[in-house]
Amino acid sequence: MISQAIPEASIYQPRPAKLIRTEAIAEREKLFEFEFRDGGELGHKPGQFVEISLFGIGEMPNSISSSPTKNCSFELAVRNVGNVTSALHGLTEGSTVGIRGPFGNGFPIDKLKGNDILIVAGGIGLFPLRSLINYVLDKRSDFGRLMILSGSRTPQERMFVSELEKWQERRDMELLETVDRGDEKWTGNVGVVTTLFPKVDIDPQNTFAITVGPPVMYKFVVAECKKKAIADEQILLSLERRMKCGVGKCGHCQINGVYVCQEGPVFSYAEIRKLEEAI
Amino acid sequence: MENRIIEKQNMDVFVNNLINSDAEVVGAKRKDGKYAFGKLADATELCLDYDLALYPPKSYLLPPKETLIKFELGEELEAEPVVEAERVILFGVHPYDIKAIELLDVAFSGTNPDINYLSRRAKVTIIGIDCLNPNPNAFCASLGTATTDTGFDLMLTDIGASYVVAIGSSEGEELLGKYAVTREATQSELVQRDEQRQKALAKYKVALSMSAEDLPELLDKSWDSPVFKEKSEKCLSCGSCVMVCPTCFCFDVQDDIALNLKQGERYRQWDGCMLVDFALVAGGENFRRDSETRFRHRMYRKGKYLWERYGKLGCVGCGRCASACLAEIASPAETFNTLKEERRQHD
Amino acid sequence: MTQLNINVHHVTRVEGHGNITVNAKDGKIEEITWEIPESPRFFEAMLRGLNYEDVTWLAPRICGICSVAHSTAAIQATEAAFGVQPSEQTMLLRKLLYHAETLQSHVLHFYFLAAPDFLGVGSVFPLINTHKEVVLRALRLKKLANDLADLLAGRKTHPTSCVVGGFVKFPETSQLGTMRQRLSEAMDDLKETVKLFKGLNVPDFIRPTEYIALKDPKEYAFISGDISSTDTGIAPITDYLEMTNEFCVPQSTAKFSRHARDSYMVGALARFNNNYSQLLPEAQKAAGELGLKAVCDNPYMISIAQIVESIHAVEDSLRLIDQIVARGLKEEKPEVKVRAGRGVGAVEAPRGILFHDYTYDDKGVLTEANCVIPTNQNHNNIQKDMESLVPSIINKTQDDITLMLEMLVRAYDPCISCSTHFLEVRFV
Amino acid sequence: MKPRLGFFDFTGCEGCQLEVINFEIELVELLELVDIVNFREAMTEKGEDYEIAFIDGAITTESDISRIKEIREQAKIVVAMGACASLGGVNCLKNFRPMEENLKIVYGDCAGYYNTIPARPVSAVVPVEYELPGCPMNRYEFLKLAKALLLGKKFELPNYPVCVECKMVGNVCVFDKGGFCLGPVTRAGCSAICVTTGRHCWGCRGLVDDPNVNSEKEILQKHGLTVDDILNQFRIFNGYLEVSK
Ligand SMILES: Cc1cc2nc3c(=O)[nH]c(=O)nc-3n(C[C@H](O)[C@H](O)[C@H](O)COP(=O)(O)OP(=O)(O)OC[C@H]3O[C@@H](n4cnc5c(N)ncnc54)[C@H](O)[C@@H]3O)c2cc1C
Ligand code: SF4
Ligand code: SF4
Ligand code: SF4
Repeated sequence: MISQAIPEASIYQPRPAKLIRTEAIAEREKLFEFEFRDGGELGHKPGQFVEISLFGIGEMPNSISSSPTKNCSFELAVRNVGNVTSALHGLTEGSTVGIRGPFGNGFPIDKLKGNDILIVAGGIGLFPLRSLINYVLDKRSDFGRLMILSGSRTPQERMFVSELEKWQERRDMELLETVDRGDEKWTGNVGVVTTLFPKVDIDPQNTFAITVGPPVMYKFVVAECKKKAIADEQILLSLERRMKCGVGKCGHCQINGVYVCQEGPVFSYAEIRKLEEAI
Repeated sequence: MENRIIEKQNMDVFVNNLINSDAEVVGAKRKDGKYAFGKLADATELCLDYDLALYPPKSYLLPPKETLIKFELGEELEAEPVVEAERVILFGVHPYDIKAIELLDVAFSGTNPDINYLSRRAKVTIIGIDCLNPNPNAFCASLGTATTDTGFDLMLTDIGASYVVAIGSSEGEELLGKYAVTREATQSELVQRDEQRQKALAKYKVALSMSAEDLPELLDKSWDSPVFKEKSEKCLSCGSCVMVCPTCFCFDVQDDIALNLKQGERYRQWDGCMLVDFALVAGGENFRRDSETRFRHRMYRKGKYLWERYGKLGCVGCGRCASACLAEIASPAETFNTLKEERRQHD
Repeated sequence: MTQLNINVHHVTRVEGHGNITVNAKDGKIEEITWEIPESPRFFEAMLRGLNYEDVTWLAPRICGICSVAHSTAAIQATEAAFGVQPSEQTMLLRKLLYHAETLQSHVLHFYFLAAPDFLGVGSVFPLINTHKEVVLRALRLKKLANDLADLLAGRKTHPTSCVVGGFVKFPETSQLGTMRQRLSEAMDDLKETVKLFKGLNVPDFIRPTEYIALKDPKEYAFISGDISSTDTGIAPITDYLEMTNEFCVPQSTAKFSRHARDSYMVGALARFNNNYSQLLPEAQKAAGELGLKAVCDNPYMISIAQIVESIHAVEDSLRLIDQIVARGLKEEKPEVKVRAGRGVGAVEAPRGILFHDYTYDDKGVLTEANCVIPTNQNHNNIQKDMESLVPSIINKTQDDITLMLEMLVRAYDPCISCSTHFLEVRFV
Repeated sequence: MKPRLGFFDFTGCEGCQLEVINFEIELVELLELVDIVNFREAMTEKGEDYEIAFIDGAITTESDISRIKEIREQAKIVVAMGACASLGGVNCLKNFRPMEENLKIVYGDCAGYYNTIPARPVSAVVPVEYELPGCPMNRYEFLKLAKALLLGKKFELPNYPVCVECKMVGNVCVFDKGGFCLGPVTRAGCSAICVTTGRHCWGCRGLVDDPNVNSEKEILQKHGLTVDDILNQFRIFNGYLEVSK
């Protein structure tokens, strides 16, 4: 006896998608472009993620790197760190994977509209941010200034180099880059990503700072944003947690009472302040 | 709610009739000096006056290990969801366990309904029984889970010579009509039932020193309490407390493949926030690395997080965790009371 | 001039390491040695100071192949020391469990270790392609034996639920029923096995020797009875030291044994030679079909005796299950009162008679242990067999001689890994 | 080409090799995917071109040391099978006595014929890629590793204690039955077989990564064990840890 209706489909059942293109991004990172076998669309928002399955190996969460303005196909950028990721790196074009999602809240596009956007990317934090950047560029007139601060550990570990170069050339956006450790060829900034903050001038009232990067980075970035008087509500972070189900059941991604896969992965600092274990 | 009476001497007939029906009948049986739910082969195996079953009936809804998907690798990937559900009658479930199932129901339905859980759930019939001999570690009376008006198909109360049976659903009514010899309950028998319940309430040895509704607020103020560190120093991170808990439902998902490397299955398996690697991610970052943070997380999940999420506490006071914890630290009541005491001294 | 130098370093398809060396010149034999260079394990030293429960838990670790035998010997030695009398039901369950190991070990031996020689291959693996049905049959029989052991003792290798005083977990009657069904179906596979081995060419080599095995007036003995010798008759198991007479030889970490003659044999053939009349009817029939008659002095026939015993084990298992079910299986709690004392346990491991001899203090802590392993007792007999065999085949090719010698060693199914663990006997 | 496997035994009971030979139909399936080129217990051919070496038994003699080093040179992947190879296992019980004394107890006057060194796990001598602890190793875990290697997946042992599995199979805790148990600090992966079949956990799978040994000792003492009893329990399979500390 139970009042809840039994659903027709399993939330754990992925949709088959075909790998149509791969592209090396950096030494351990690769971009994968997929199309659903059934011809359907993913229908995501920037900042959302999917669960990607390689049956026999496992399933893992991965942000969507392409902008929803790009129709039909979608892209995932993946760093090879373990089982699923390394199996993915070994896939050839034409292979089938399973996709569930999109999951999570994504960046609050509606709130961002009309505002300046300050993006702070650390390492592969650029993967989910690329979706937003390309979205903003595709709908350029909907948004104010677009500023990107991007930090990599070394020049070799810069992600999406050719895109960075294109962005560098565009007049309708600003891109500042830095590396933790330079080499002979590197002529740009050296230092962690927060060292770029003094180089941008912003209007805190109308700016949303959006940051994604390794866990250690967040505290420092938030401090810089606050120095620039950006309100807590306008500082946005995307968090990584272990995830198994992506649908708010398995408990792994829980930070205090919130499920990162449901209420996140994007949070404002105002929300995070109340979450003891978030950053 | 309609109430009927089953005379004690007629109980075995009812149980055996159910056993002979198309459903699997599960009830508390003796096991190594304790009680545990198990499939009944005969009414004589069933214990209705048990204090606490070692494990909650959770595993009939969320088995320790369960296949979610079967797949076959090849040119074209084939993957099919697997939904297995047998008809099960849980016979003699205590109110706190029913309350816990109500929580699971909420967690597994809602925006992302879980077909595996809900399919099993639809085939489970719950015949409850009031707990008249509470376990020494239980504190249901403080949480309002010692009795229940909802969540069952039938609810029995032992009033001496007979059982009062409250009918909670049409399905329960049907079972009763088909398989049991019953009669109408008299007013005095219903009074007796209330007396039995009252008497049982007085038997609880552990109590919360505050009302359940105050827990979230208490926890709100207790994040930095030293009690978490003190207690968790003894923690073995053995997971026993979460494994035996009727309201814990976290799981892990993994793939297994046959030796031909073609057919395989994706399964889920119980997991728990008290285990060391629960929040570990690929880069080596562990978001709850030390036992203090895990211990605190569990307490908050019990007393605050689930309440805020589902409107139900994550603890029903059964006392199983306290019984299972060798380090003798797992009882939420104990921690909550200590926190309350700290607050009192602080204010 | 013919020079013969055989040097088989680590005979394969046996448990543990053993080397064969033969040197001959112009038909004149200069050296024949059977050498055991196994790393000693010191179990007897390691058991000292441990509580009896840990002792009986560890004893099976002497040998993974016959862990049930070691477990049973250790338990029975401890029971003898404490004066614990196992119940009738316990003995029935123990015997049933014991048959599981005998069956498992024998099937492994005659199909996986011995048969490849007869079929001209190096291992069972290629047979999977050439003789798939044979391999599947062997696997079925092994699975049956494993499942029977799992049911009674938790698992086959290093059993868990058999303890001093009885068992701590019991099968359900319905499970025994299913097992009975499978056992009776297995008879067909065993009959096919008889057919297969009947057609194989067992080398014809005769060397009369002394045969030692347990003997029980009531049945073909595996875990009960006295010591019986084809030369000297019956002796109680507590006299095992006089029987086994171990002595050290420099070429071996294992100790050698002799009794009434230069050497003696233990194992399936020794049991058969002592107890053939007690075999159950189907086993008797199989022996006749396979041309095995007591007293048989051809060591190559050990594998054949194992087939006969496997049939006996299945037949007897059926009887045991019937008996257990008829009596009604009860969950008896093992009752053990610890006391100081010494006890000997003797069982017939698949490879022959095995003795464990323990002394405990009044807290149940082991103070001294001695274990005499079947293969140790056979080493000397293997040596003597070789000495007798080589001159008679000296004109064959070196490869043929080597194969004959290896087959001889394998026929004994030596379990060298366990044979070297325990040696010295020093009770004062 | 199929991966080539070799099996090698050192000081132990060979029970772990037996577990491999003891596979039933899985053995046939496995052999379709791999070639076994060296397995003294089961085959005559001795191929030296193995890529994956499975080792059972502990290292207890000087010649063991040189032999394991040779194997390491050849093999790309070395897998320690069972408690002896992974932990040193029961063999290490002898490490708590001088070697001469062990020799004397076992061989008496013949002690001079033999030599032995303190027992140690394979990883104490050469690097090991994977370990399959347990006495005997768990056959299903062996298959899991084999499949992981074939799929190019990394293989990991569970990092939670036996209590988890004990709960999953629904056992009554040994402590509740008046006994004691090493399950709370022992690495799971055995489905708590010893408890399930009526005994307690002796720790044959080694300890979890970060065991709370102090708490476990306190618990054991509370349940009536003496400090000596506790040491003995830990030493049965995990003695090497204690000596190497
Ligand atoms: C919302 C979100 C977005 C992400 N986006 C990206 C991205 O765009 N690109 C990218 O390269 N990586 C991303 N990651 C991290 C990525 O999920 C992990 O690197 C990946 O799970 C590692 O899996 P594996 O099987 O290769 O590693 P293994 O270590 O072999 O993983 C074992 C298991 O642990 C779990 N696990 C391990 N690490 C993580 C983790 N960090 N998060 C969740 N589960 C984990 C997985 O479920 C996996 O099944 C994201 C993570 C999250 C939570
Ligand atoms: S937390 Fe403990 S007392 Fe509360 S429901 Fe779970 S097991 Fe029972
Ligand atoms: S609280 Fe107790 S039961 Fe829970 S993990 Fe810690 S020691 Fe184990
Ligand atoms: S029996 Fe042992 S492994 Fe099982 S729960 Fe109890 S302490 Fe843990």
